[in-house]
Amino acid sequence: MSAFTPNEMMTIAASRALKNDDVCFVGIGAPSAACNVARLTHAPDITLIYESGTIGTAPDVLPLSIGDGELCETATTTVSVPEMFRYWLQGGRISIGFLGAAQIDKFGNINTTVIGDYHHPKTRLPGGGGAPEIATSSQQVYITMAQSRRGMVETIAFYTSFGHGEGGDHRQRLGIDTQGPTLLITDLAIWKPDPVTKEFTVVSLHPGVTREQVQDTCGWPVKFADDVAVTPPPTELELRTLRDLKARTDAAHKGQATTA
Amino acid sequence: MSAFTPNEMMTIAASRALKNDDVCFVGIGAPSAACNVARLTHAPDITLIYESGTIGTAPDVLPLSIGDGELCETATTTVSVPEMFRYWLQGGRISIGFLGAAQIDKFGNINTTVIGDYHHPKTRLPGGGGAPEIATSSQQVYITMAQSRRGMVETIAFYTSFGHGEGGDHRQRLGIDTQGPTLLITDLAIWKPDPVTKEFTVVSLHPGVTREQVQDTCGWPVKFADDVAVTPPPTELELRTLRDLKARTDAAHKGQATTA
Amino acid sequence: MAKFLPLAQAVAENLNDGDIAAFEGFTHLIPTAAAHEAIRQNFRDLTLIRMTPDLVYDQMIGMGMAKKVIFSYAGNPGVGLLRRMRDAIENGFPHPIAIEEHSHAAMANAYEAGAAGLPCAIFRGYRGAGLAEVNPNIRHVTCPFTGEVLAAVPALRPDVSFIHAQKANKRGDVLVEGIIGIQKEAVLAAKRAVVTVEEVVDDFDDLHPNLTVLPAWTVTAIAVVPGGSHPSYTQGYYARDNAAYLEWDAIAADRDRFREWMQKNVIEAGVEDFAGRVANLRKAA
Amino acid sequence: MAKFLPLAQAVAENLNDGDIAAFEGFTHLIPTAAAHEAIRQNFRDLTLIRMTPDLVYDQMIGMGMAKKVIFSYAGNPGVGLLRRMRDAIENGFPHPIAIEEHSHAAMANAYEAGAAGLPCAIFRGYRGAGLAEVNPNIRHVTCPFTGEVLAAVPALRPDVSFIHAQKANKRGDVLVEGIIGIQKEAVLAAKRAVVTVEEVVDDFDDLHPNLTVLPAWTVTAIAVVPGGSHPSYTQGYYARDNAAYLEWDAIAADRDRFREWMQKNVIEAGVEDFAGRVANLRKAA
Repeated sequence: MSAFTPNEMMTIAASRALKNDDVCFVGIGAPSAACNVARLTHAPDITLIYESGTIGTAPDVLPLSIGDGELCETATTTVSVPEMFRYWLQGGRISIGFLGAAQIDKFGNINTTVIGDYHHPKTRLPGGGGAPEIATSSQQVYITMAQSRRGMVETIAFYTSFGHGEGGDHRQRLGIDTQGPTLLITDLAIWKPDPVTKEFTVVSLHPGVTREQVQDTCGWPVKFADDVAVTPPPTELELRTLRDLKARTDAAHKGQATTA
Repeated sequence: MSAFTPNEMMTIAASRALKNDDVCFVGIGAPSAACNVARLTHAPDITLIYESGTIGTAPDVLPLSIGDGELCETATTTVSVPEMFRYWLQGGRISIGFLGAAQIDKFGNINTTVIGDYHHPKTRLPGGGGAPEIATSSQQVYITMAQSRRGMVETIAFYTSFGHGEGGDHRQRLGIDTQGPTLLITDLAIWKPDPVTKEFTVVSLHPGVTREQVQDTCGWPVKFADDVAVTPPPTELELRTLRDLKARTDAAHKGQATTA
Repeated sequence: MAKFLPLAQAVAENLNDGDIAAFEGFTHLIPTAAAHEAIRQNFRDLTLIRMTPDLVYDQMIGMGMAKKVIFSYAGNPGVGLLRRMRDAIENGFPHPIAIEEHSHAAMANAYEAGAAGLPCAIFRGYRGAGLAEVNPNIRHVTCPFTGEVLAAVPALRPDVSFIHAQKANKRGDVLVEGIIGIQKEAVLAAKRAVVTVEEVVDDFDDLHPNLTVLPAWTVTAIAVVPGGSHPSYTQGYYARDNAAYLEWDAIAADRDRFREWMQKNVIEAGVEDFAGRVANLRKAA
Repeated sequence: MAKFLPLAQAVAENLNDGDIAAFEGFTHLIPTAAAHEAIRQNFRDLTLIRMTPDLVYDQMIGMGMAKKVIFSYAGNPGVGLLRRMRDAIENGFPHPIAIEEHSHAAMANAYEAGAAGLPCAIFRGYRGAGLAEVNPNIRHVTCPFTGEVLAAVPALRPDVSFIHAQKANKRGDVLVEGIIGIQKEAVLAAKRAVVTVEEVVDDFDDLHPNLTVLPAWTVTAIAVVPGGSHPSYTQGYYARDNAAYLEWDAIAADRDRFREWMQKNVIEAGVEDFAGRVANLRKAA
């Protein structure tokens, strides 16, 4: 088996969590790569939905934006953005909402809005886009991100999207009847929420990763499951599929800028 | 000029009330004939909308239903029924809502729902369909019907669609900011609401029609304007256009029933 | 995920006594074959939803299958009244039925809300209208920004919706085109959806991306029934049988004649008869 | 009724200082040429609405034209941040701007409500979300049937909306296809609508009846600008200039470099330059 990077392991581990009959609302970046690797390997019939309105899309290269032309060209159908958010997301048809995160806490609450005070921010980030309702209307939410102490923090500055709040039954108390974050896949480990407290707990370490590495790159005291597994390394097929996809993507997105 | 029937006069008088830049929500029956005669004579660019979702339609024959195939085939675009009622009617884009009526009172309130008590009706009629909101969301409402004492009554059994209610500023008091019925065209006369009381008043008698005929076929004491005009008779072009349209329509709708 | 089934099986697996069912079609694409199959299987106590109940609901009501009808226009389109439905409402024959009556705007918004997973729809409607006084499911909400009072109706969420569509592909995606009416919303609002189609094609690769396509995973069962919307029509396949609508007025006017007609044309007929009924309407499409 | 005008005139006649304006496009069909024309005409005190403010709003904000921005995702799609917008929010440069921030679901529903003539939209949203605490235009209504509390936002009703579309016919009807985004709603929600198109064709007779067509009487002005959405794309005409989006990140990072770039590529450029910018992207479309 080839050597692989932590990022490749992250994407491939995330891809494995997706099933053939999932209907997946795909965030851009790492989620998009994972979803398309799943589609190109073990889940050929997975339904991928991008918030631009493309349903059942099967791009040959990863889109740079959520609205690239190929998403539409390869989709089963392309609907308007209001319909996407009303009939498809709010309608309860999404099994997995797949999000990336700038900042996350141990309960899967995500911040992509601001660092610092909302009204006088130190750093203004892009904001939530579809995330606030993806987080509450999808049956489950998967999150993927590379670990860092800046990204995985004890307290996030802003609840862009709600995970398990302060843990326990906080979602139900707010009238949210979906499961919320059930899986966090980082470049080092696979995390699942504790059944009671809902705190993310490491259930599997990627090959060669130590508990110390996980703790050193995480801003809260990490809980580990009683039985921590080792994530199976990428197979040749998974790795080749991911790398081919990335190579096609890089080739497609290169090109001459002709002023913006 | 040829002889013409009262019904032909009614349709042609109604067609003349429509302008080239009107956007007309067309009820089936007499309104549909009038709208299409207008389109085929003096108002070639009039926009005709049927509640089935067809916008800017130009049928060669009159549809039997509001959803005949030709309405779609000749339309600028065909949208879903929710969109029709949300974006196009409620959105305030209709200049003229054109309704027929089974029963009407002198304030242009229409009943197409029941004769007798709603819960124990003597006669159950089809109901309102689009009319309740056509009557309040269109900028103006035109009504066309053949006169009869059964159809033009002092008190209607049911307010299927609201005209001027009890008259005066009743619409405004209900928060309705559109003009409501501004024109009633029958087989005998043209009626307009009194500016203050909103009671329908005869402003023009069709050629050869007497005041007595109008009163004899109307269930309330008829008010006549100070100056009652005579409706100009149909022109050759108008009459030929209407008769050709009817002939094409009859030919198209004939045919063998092959069980329902 | 859509299963391709014979119509009898698709109906048997997805309709139950007591269900809230919608057989939708807005003049175009009325699912007559599915309704006739439901009549043959003799379901009872149905709550029937449809904006424009026409011949098929007249037939189902006349056969005593309906407990309640939720509707906005109960007419034979372009012809007149629904005489079996009238007989049930006016005379309780063959048995009394409950009605919940709305305007088209209300029903369209209510299906839209059902498809959108909302509990209710709000719209500017029913002002001065008599229905607001006789239908307790017409309520109001106040806009929290302007104070305007808007009408509210509960979302429609059928147990099962039946629609007719032009075609499916082999994967089970369904295309509806032409006058698309309320079909998409009726399917997405329902717990289960059964679609009859004129034909099955290999794929939809040549279709424009913005057409009304229901992905296979939104449909429960698909049955291939050429002519399945007769005497309604299927754009691109066959024309509306206007004469049959005119003829129905006389059939439904008489209780005995109605029963005889139903016996011969529905009870003793089958799904395979629809193709023949549209044979002479295909040229005109 | 749509008038065909040169873009400069269409913008001058329909945009005013202090207007609430939307330049909409959801990655696809961004009306760059119209935005650049607005920049050249140097409008001030605009309230800019857009779900996904990207390069063109970064440019308008950086040029000091915006008083307020109403938005749901302020990013350079696929690249990162909007550095001129950040500079305005974080440092008040070139002057402070107000923001009203929503989720995509809220903005999409708010445009939909605007197109539908409603004062507000209701949806199941913002539960547990921080925006509900910092944005006073996020309120609630209670379903009068179930008691469920739903989020409410005011309808969006721009004074003027600008969109880019594939084509118009001679009568002035406009076709939008592919990723149709929020374009139809942005036009129908606005008091005035200006559309740039790639081309004008004789008629739309060969189009499928269910496509997104805006009738001529819903559009105020049409300007023909080939390439008018560059560096965004127009499906069927030219591909997205991904490299330009990447390049923008560096340009916008520096105040001086930004001004220089704007001077050269917008202020001293013209509407006629867009065709050349997409010349090498046409094959890839």
